[in-house]
Amino acid sequence: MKKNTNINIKEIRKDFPILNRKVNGNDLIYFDNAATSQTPKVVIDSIVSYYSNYNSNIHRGVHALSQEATDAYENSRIKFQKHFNADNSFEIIFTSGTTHSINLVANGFKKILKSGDEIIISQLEHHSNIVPWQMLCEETGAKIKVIPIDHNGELVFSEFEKLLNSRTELVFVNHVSNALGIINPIKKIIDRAHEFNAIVLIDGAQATPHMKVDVLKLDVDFYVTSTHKICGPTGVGILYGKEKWLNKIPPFFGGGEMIDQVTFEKSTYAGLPNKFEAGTPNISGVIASGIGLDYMNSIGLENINKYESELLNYATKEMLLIEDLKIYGVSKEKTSVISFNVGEIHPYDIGSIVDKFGIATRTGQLCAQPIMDYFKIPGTIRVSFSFYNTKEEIDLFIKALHKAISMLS
Amino acid sequence: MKKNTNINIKEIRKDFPILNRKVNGNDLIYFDNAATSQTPKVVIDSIVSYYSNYNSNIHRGVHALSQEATDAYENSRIKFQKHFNADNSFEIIFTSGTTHSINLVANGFKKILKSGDEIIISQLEHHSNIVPWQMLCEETGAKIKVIPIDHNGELVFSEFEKLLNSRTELVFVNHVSNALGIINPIKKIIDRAHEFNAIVLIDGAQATPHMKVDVLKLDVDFYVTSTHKICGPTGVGILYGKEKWLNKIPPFFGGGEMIDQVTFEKSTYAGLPNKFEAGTPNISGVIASGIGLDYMNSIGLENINKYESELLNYATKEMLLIEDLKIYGVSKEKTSVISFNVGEIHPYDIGSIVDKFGIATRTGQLCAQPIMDYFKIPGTIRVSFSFYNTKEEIDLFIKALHKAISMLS
Amino acid sequence: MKIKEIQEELIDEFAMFDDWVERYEYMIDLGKSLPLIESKYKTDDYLVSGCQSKVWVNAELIDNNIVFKADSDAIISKGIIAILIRVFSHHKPNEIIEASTDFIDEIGLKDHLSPNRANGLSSMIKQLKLYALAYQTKINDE
Amino acid sequence: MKIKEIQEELIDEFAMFDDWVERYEYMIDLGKSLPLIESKYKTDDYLVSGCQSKVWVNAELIDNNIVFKADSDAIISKGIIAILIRVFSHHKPNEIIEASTDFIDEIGLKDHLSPNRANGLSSMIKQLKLYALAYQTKINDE
Ligand SMILES: Cc1ncc(COP(=O)(O)O)c(C=O)c1O
Ligand SMILES: Cc1ncc(COP(=O)(O)O)c(C=O)c1O
Repeated sequence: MKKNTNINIKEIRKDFPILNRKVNGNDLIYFDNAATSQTPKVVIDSIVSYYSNYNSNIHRGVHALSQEATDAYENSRIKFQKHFNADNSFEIIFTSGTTHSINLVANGFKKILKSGDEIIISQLEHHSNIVPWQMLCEETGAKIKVIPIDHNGELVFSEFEKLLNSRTELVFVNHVSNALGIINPIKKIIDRAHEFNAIVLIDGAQATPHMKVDVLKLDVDFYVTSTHKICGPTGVGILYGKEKWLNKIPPFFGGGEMIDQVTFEKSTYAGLPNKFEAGTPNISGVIASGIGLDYMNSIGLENINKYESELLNYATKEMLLIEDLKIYGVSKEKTSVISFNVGEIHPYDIGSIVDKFGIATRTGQLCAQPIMDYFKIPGTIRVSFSFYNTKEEIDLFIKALHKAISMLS
Repeated sequence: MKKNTNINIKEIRKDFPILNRKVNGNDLIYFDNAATSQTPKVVIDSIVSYYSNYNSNIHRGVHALSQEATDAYENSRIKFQKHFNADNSFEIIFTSGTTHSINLVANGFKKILKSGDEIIISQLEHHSNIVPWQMLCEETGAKIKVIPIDHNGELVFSEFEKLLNSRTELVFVNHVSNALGIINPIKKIIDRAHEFNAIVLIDGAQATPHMKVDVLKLDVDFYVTSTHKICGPTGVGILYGKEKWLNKIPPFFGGGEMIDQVTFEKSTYAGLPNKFEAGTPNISGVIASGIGLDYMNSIGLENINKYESELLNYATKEMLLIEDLKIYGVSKEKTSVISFNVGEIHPYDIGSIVDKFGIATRTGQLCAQPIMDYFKIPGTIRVSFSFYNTKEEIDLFIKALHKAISMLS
Repeated sequence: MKIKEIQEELIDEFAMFDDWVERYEYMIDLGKSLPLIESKYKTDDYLVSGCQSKVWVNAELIDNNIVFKADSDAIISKGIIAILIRVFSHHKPNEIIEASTDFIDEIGLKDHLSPNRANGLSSMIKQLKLYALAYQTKINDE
Repeated sequence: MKIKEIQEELIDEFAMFDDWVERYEYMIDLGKSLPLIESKYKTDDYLVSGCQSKVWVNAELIDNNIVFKADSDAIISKGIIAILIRVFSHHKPNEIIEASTDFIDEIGLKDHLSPNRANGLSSMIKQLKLYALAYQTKINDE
């Protein structure tokens, strides 16, 4: 493996303290990366350093700590701006997560959408990219149209084209499906939607851990993700929005920082990005998220992508040797996620047994009930690999899987 | 001092790594506690331990890490339930901060309020407890009425009573004013408001660091605070709500965790507290907040209160000896906050100079423009003491203040 | 046998096994001997809520004793509910309400008690005790 | 004198002081000699935005040179804007636009450059350069 990639897996694994952990007497094998990524020591250290050296509320303080904290916080914004190639740093809004980011945008369109307007989402969406739009439709009378998937789990592009029309106001698709790992053709979707003047939000929660995203090249209107999936801490989300749209939609939270003038008669709102960052933000989290991003970039997303593909191919090949094992989501364009079932065995049973071997997998609906409904299954077992996983871990997983199957059949 | 209280200040100061910091060559004197509190080592350690041992997404995972993380997260909820003496743990909702908590409640009343309904807030509010209600009024046609303050900065209770009537739906008052430190008579306010069947939300962001709050005894409908002010990390807020109100108001964010069933036609919401906790929460933050609470309770809020009162009295006495120094907010019921100006000197000037001596104060409008408008001043300098501050620090501050005044006059 | 005695019997049985694999296999076997719920009860009304797999439970009062029947679409959940039913079924409502559940720890199933175990023991125990409570209230009212 | 030369002059002047107290006192003195803005310009239109204290600035074009006038309600801000005006006033728009601002670091005011300094140098510099840009555009159009 080492010959094919630039990943020095031995060194990388040393960066993650949690990989020393034992679970039920076994070395932890963490295959739940799509739920949240593990945290390298540099990120943990940055949190310790924040609280030990310059913890302070930001933006309004004249004192040194507040200044250092503000600098570090704003510096993190610039890191994300550069990473996503946004035009302006104020087009990067820090939120508490992808879910918050999506709700912020959905709320923003409450006053803009009219009854009869149409919203297109896909059947592959995470609940976080379904429910906010349903709430929006309830308030505005707009209608949701759904891009269907085929039996491989891929979006049917021709059906998407049929849904587009002059009433289409918004299009929401995830970049990568969290349940199946399929990479959607978002550039094509964005371009086609723009021909109808529709505004496009891409949910990148499952894409940013695996590939470089260039919002300018994509010409995407909104792009969202969570940093807990890209080596950052919990509680931080990113919302990229084009300046014109961020100026158009109203603020979501009212509070400190997001206002310019406050009287009891009327308040005027501050400019970007403050308009959307009311209240004390997750300061240490935002700073640590920037360090997490730096860490990933120091390894290189291309290297990560290449290495993870090898893991994906290896695991897929090995797993398909198992009788009655069915993988959901078949596509040439996939991230390192395998969602599967074995015969009639309940995913929960397999997840519970492999856990006893120290292997962390996710089981169930994976916050994507419409996909499970489509395949008429109660859920799947999902293994998702990251650049700190190894082929040896996959071998141990396959062994545990065999044991589970034999116990459960 | 040690004779009068049970605070062992030497030992306590050792718990806070940041107190070893030098600023501009001087020992840090942190008097910006009302903006955010400093973080004891046990809390920092709990974050390190989380990311080094059991970082995982919660609630849905069958694997060991997810289970440990969920247990710790839910255990934190129970700690806050006990601390605030709530009936049920699901009445404690974790948010990203006080601002988020208030906006969640304000959003919840969008469908419930009607044009002509009245909302009472006070002139002492933080912007976070003004702007969300203005946004709510804009949407619903409800009207805001303001409880005025007198020249001491105290709410005029008789005026509050005049504002109450059958149209009063909601009353929002902070427990303690962040700008002046005055403790409001919330029990009286709650009881009086309830006589008119009004629902009361108390913003406790400035109260919880200094005193024990019993939501049952208060019979308060909603109580909110941020844990970054009570030795916790940034990015975590608490919303306590009575079960009946939390059931009545709709969810704020749509997403994962907060739903029961999702189809494209209709989603049904999960029960409390999940209904209000969509998306991956700030898991490490919530867990660390529980540790911060434990830490404060290990010292004891009564001890803290007593010690801080001594600091307040000492500093007030010393500061009033300074010519032309005016303290805003005069009341027997105050937390350890002093908001002041010296003659015509701009608060920013004093804040900048004392910063050079390593002293962190806050200057400006303090997110409370209506108070500054009332006193017709551009802002104040605010020093706020915590249980890890000392009289010696106050002495150094007074010295720096004298120097600043002589430089600036 | 009293509830306490059945629990001790189970503790003894599980103590014979050397490792979790054997314990799980035994639990799965117990699941296979579970008195199955009639298929007409396999509806949402009889579901134990908050489970990742489906667990249906029904209870009837026969000669003042509660008789539980259950099923699940997952084998491990079925084993767990089978253990609970062996402990609680055929006892008076009051006995069920008051019974301790410490034995779970001792038979090595503690990790299923987490609020997180989507198929958790806790929800099932709660459900069984709720049935007992309902019948007890009914008896008191009569 | 060229902008660069004035900057060097300032660096030399500030280098004479031993500590920040003396530097601040000198800056405050410079503030007192600031060419004050006419009171009719002390309105919101002339405010430098994003400041905790109020800083008003106006610019006029006199013989192709920009002449700045300013005031502030805070003494330190007044000192800072006085330094900037001494550097930038009486120069051609183009020269102002292109001028480096590295000297700020060297006179020990770096900490005022933070985005956080509500009275920050950065906003003031931005404002002065914006005036220069506006006049340059006007000159080009003529
Ligand atoms: C009284 C009061 N309310 C609300 C807030 C807002 O809290 P946060 O910024 O943590 O959302 C603060 C914090 O400064 C406060 O003091
Ligand atoms: C595709 C997708 N969208 C949205 C989310 C929600 O992200 P968060 O829980 O961080 O708000 C996730 C996370 O699981 C996801 O995978």
